[in-house]
Amino acid sequence: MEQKTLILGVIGADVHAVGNRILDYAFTQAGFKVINIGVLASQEEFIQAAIETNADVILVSSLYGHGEIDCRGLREKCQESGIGNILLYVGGNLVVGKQDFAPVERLFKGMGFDRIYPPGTMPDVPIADLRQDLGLV
Amino acid sequence: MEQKTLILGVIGADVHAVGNRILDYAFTQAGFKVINIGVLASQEEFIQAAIETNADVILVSSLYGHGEIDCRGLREKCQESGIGNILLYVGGNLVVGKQDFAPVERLFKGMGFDRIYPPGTMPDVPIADLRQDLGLV
Amino acid sequence: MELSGKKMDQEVFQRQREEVLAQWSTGKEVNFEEAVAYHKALPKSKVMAAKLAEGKAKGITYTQPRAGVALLQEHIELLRYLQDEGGADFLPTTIDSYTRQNRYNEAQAGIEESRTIGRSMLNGFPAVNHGVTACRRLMESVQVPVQVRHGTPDARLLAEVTLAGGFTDFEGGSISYNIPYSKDVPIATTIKHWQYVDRLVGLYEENGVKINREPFGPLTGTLVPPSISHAVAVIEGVLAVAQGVQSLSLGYGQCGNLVQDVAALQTLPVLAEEYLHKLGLSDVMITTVFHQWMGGFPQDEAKAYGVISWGAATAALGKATKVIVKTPHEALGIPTKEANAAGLRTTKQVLNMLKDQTFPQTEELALEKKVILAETRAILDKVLELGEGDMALGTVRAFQAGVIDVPFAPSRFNAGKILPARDTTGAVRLLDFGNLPFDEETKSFHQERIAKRGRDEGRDPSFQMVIDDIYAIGKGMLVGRPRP
Amino acid sequence: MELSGKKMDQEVFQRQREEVLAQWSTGKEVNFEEAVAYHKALPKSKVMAAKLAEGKAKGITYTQPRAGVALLQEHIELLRYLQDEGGADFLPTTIDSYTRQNRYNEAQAGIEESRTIGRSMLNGFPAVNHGVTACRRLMESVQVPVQVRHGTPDARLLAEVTLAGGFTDFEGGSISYNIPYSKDVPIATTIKHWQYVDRLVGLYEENGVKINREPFGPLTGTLVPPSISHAVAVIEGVLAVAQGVQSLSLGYGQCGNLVQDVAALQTLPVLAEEYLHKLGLSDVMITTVFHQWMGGFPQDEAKAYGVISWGAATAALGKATKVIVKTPHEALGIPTKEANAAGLRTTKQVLNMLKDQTFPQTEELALEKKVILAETRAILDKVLELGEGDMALGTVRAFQAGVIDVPFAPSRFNAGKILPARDTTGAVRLLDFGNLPFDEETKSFHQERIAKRGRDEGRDPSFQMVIDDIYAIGKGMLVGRPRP
Ligand code: B12
Ligand code: B12
Repeated sequence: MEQKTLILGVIGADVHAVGNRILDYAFTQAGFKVINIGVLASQEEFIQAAIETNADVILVSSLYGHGEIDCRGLREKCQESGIGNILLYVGGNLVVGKQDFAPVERLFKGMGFDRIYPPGTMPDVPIADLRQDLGLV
Repeated sequence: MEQKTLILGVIGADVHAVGNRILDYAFTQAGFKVINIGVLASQEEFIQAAIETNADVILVSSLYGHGEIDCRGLREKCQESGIGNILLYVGGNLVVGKQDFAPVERLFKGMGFDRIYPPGTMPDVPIADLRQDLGLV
Repeated sequence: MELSGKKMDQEVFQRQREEVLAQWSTGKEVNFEEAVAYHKALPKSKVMAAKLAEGKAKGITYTQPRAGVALLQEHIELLRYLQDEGGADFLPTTIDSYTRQNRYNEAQAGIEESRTIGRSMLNGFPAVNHGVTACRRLMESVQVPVQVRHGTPDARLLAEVTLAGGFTDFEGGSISYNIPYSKDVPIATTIKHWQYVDRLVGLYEENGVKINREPFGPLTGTLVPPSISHAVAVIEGVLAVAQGVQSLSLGYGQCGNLVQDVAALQTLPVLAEEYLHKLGLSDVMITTVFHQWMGGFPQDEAKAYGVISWGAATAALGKATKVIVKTPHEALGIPTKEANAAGLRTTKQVLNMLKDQTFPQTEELALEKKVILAETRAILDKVLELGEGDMALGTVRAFQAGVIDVPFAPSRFNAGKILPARDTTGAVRLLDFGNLPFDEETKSFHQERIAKRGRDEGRDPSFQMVIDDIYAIGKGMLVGRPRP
Repeated sequence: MELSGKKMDQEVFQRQREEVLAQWSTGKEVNFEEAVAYHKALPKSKVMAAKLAEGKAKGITYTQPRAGVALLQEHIELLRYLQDEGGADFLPTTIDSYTRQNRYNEAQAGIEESRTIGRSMLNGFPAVNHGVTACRRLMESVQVPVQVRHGTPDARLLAEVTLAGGFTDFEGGSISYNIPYSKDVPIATTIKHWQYVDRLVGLYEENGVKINREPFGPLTGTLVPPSISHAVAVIEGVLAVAQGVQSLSLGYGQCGNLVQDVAALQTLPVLAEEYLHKLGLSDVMITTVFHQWMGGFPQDEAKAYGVISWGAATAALGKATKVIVKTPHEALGIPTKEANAAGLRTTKQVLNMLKDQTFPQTEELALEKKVILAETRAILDKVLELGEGDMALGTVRAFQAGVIDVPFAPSRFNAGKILPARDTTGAVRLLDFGNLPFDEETKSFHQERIAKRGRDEGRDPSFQMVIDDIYAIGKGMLVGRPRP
């Protein structure tokens, strides 16, 4: 089967690197091609990497609480850059504070993300979703 | 000043003895005459002790959660026994479970208690109240 | 019947049995042979002694909450919640205070009132009133062993009903469920009543059914020096084994000083084995139970979590087989199921983080162990001396003489002369020895330690120190220092 | 300017200062002489170094939370709440992540958006944007010393504004606020920037104002072996003292194994004093800071309380001068003030219960200390060798060579070759040494310990073990055992 390409990174001024390392390892183990742009990644860096590698999915992490500010407009920028239909996943501790997940999910759905993951999501969950969304099952 | 007499005891099937020991010591130190009928005390024992010693106040402890059942009718029994106007104080962990104190206070006021104390009351509080209620200040 | 520590005569037992089973209507439900068959059909995972043996071998510390409400369905829901959401390894059924005093009529009123108003008016589960079938419904609704926990001086009918009902563990003993739990019951009476309970357990054992027995370690829960509770635990263990008990969990209530608590946990089985051996009693399985701090708790839940965790850490470092868990509601009232499960999860987190760590054997620990061993032996040897070799007789006489003396106990058969206080490191020592048969070396050890605290605090040791210590943990301290 | 560990030239400093103060409008508010006068008028109870000195002398372990929100009034309310309801001994001001990256425009947008929607949109207090006067309003609203806590590679302006604003303690350092907090910033750059900060503190000291400095001990917070964080702490301490810093708090993040953590706390000041002495630097006051577990937390609050309490117990037994407190919300998001105060009260309860207890010096402890001392010395001696006696130069070269290597760090100037994993008792060891300059004896110690764990778990040590350990505490364990 053809190998699907994922862009992985931690958006904004966020430096939380541990989860990113584990996701990189887990997605690679699961058979995906992982382009890891690491922490402190801007929206532009995500998009550029996706265009350059003809990626299938952008997976955005945000742990530090500014996710709401940092992710706004990413879908629109993708559209402007001609990859408007790329799958966008986001996960981590997306907002400031301990909040119910349902409104957070709605918020990020509204911003154009396809899948939104609550804090502490284990890698097997997005791996299963990727397989489904990419028609690998 | 004349020494006032207090009846002290732990009502019902309740065996919590530690607070009782401390109250006995503290009220005695504060100059009261303490008749301590101890734990596992019935309503009748409280009343009998009060009549025998011509006591000024009955102080009921209930720690174990059955206070509501055990204290019902005490005021009425006092009335029947001719000491209907004796001061009745009650304290401890009066009901089953962690509950707001306001409704508990109302409940025991309704049963005819003059003063009701929340869990963990320190002896200086009832001592000050006793002095006030008995006109010792 | 004359008092002695010997095995009950079978005929005497049978005669009593008829009376006991007639004390309340549910006694009629008890059929021993049928109950033995019921137990034999239980899966091993619901048998306390089997799971304890596994834990002991593997060095696991299990968790157990306290819990009980008036009505069966609610009680089942409560226990399932503690099992599923709290991860309790063992479940309890805490019995209400009327049943503990054999006041089954009042318990019945409590059940009915609870039904009417829709919340539990009782502080526990009235198992006698509910009867054998109800108990079995409970057993069948949960996955782990269930123990009866109570505080009943005369627990004969309770034992009959609950053991027939499928419980595989029964807490209590003639001293530990008398002295802290009653005012007027002679010790000779409770010894006899508990010999009945132990003999009943022995009968189950003889019929191939494992029932664990657990003397109640913490007594009054308030500044009880380890040697006092150890002496009681050993006596109750010896009395139980004499009646045929095969599996014993010996308990101890946390005092708060780590070294003293670890020393206490490590010496308890040593002493029990020593005296069982000395009295020619057969080998039994001995496990240990550690109770998180049993005295007054802080009202604030965050602080209560701290106390709970420190108890969990001590249980893990002392390698207790089981820890009995407190809840963040402790100071205020019987906990909700949520608070109870929270206490369990806090405990479990700490146990898991510490399970592979050990407390090193050090000089300080060796000293504490030496002290506890010497004191407990002094008490127990005196008990045997007073009893002319008989533990039961010796116990009655020892209480009369104040040779065993439990602080803050309500019973008038307890001398009530000793006064415990913490030393400057928080270890529980004695300020007044009453008539405890300690030698001068032991006494001066206590005196020096307490004197040191007095110097640190600039005051003479007195009853005020004891009061301060009683309040201390509730106020966020261990040692009740004078307020600055 | 060439890199060296020597004291900054005053002229160079002054020239830079003009640039720094021009980076954002609030720089204009800074007036050094006036700030010195402001500090001198502060009551002693608000001066960190003074209170730390008292605690060190008395053996007290103080508590400090982390906290910061976007708006001044809300931030003041938050800190007062933590002081009054949490009983915090020291207060923090945690800086938001935009400010940490010197993105003051974004921080400004965050402030304005927070004003509009009425909740903090920033994960900290943007002190530069708020400016000197606002900081002083804060100082005047609380009763205890306040420290700046951040994670800013270039914190020069932040230091100028906050120190002029009356803060008496400033966290961070050239390595600890670079390697875990950035991706692309060369170490030589942050060394220079932090020499500026330290020199500024030195100037305050020369003018009679006490400012405490605290390198950030835990680094990435995730399985950092003590010798790595100790080496970094000592380097940052040495670099700071060279610029005139007089009062140093050295930090360490809990690993979870009690013996290793106590050993780490006991060796940290020893090593710092040793290298300060070796480099001919003057005597300074050294205190220790213990961070409750800095890696992934359990989401369940009850379990989080267990982790918090175990951190508190370790801080107390290790006699840290200060403990930085986590909250029951840790795994999920910036805590509410209530959750934050709860973490403080849990911690305080445990600290109080343990403050008079000590962890005994045992063989196991001696061994851990020996290992930490040997490893840290091996790293530091190599750093000095690479730097031809100069700590600053040596540090840059050591990172290039992987002689210092921080696990899981985002910085591309960090080798990222070592792999830590727990041994079977939960102590953090090394599975892969990368280029750490350890001798064979040390290496085989680690290998043996990890091999033992492998045998216990029936698997070969591998990256999977590391992953399991990263998740372990969050899942209620310490050691990440394979699921059964
Ligand atoms: C020690 C203890 C025991 C010991 C008692 C030993 C003994 N014989 O004394 C033992 C282990 C035996 C025990 C047994 C039980 N206990 Co108990 N026990 C406690 C505990 C931990 C401390 C009590 C104590 O000594 N406090 C220290 C003293 C100094 O404080 P105090 O008793 O509160 O008294 C002070 C004040 O309340 C006040 N006060 C008290 N009475 C009065 C009266 C007046 C007029 C005034 C002004 C003031 C006042 O002044 C006192 C001095 O400051 C409390 C929980 C807690 N507080 O932390 C539970 C607690 C009281 N026990 C409780 C229960 C339920 C039981 C049991 C039924 C067992 C069970 N289900 O677990 C049995 C009951 C047996 C019986 N028949 O009574 C519950 C009561 C629940 C409720 N009300 O909802 C509590 C609250 C624990 C809990 N949260 O579940 N217990
Ligand atoms: C370790 C840590 C740090 C370390 C990071 C070291 C490093 N460079 O990596 C240090 C100490 C430096 C740090 C700093 C800060 N941190 Co921090 N940190 C943590 C902590 C304790 C653990 C994170 C971790 O490594 N977890 C382990 C990994 C494996 O899990 P993970 O990161 O959650 O990732 C997994 C999942 O979330 C998921 N996932 C993540 N992203 C995505 C994306 C997709 C698409 C999918 C499918 C899944 C997914 O998969 C991962 C693997 O399972 C968390 C709290 C916690 N979780 O317990 C706080 C936490 C994330 N930090 C927080 C904050 C605020 C900060 C700081 C601002 C400091 C502060 N105020 O205290 C700075 C920020 C610096 C910056 N500019 O980013 C907050 C965020 C708050 C919020 N969102 O409301 C947290 C939640 C703590 C808290 N409750 O306050 N932190």
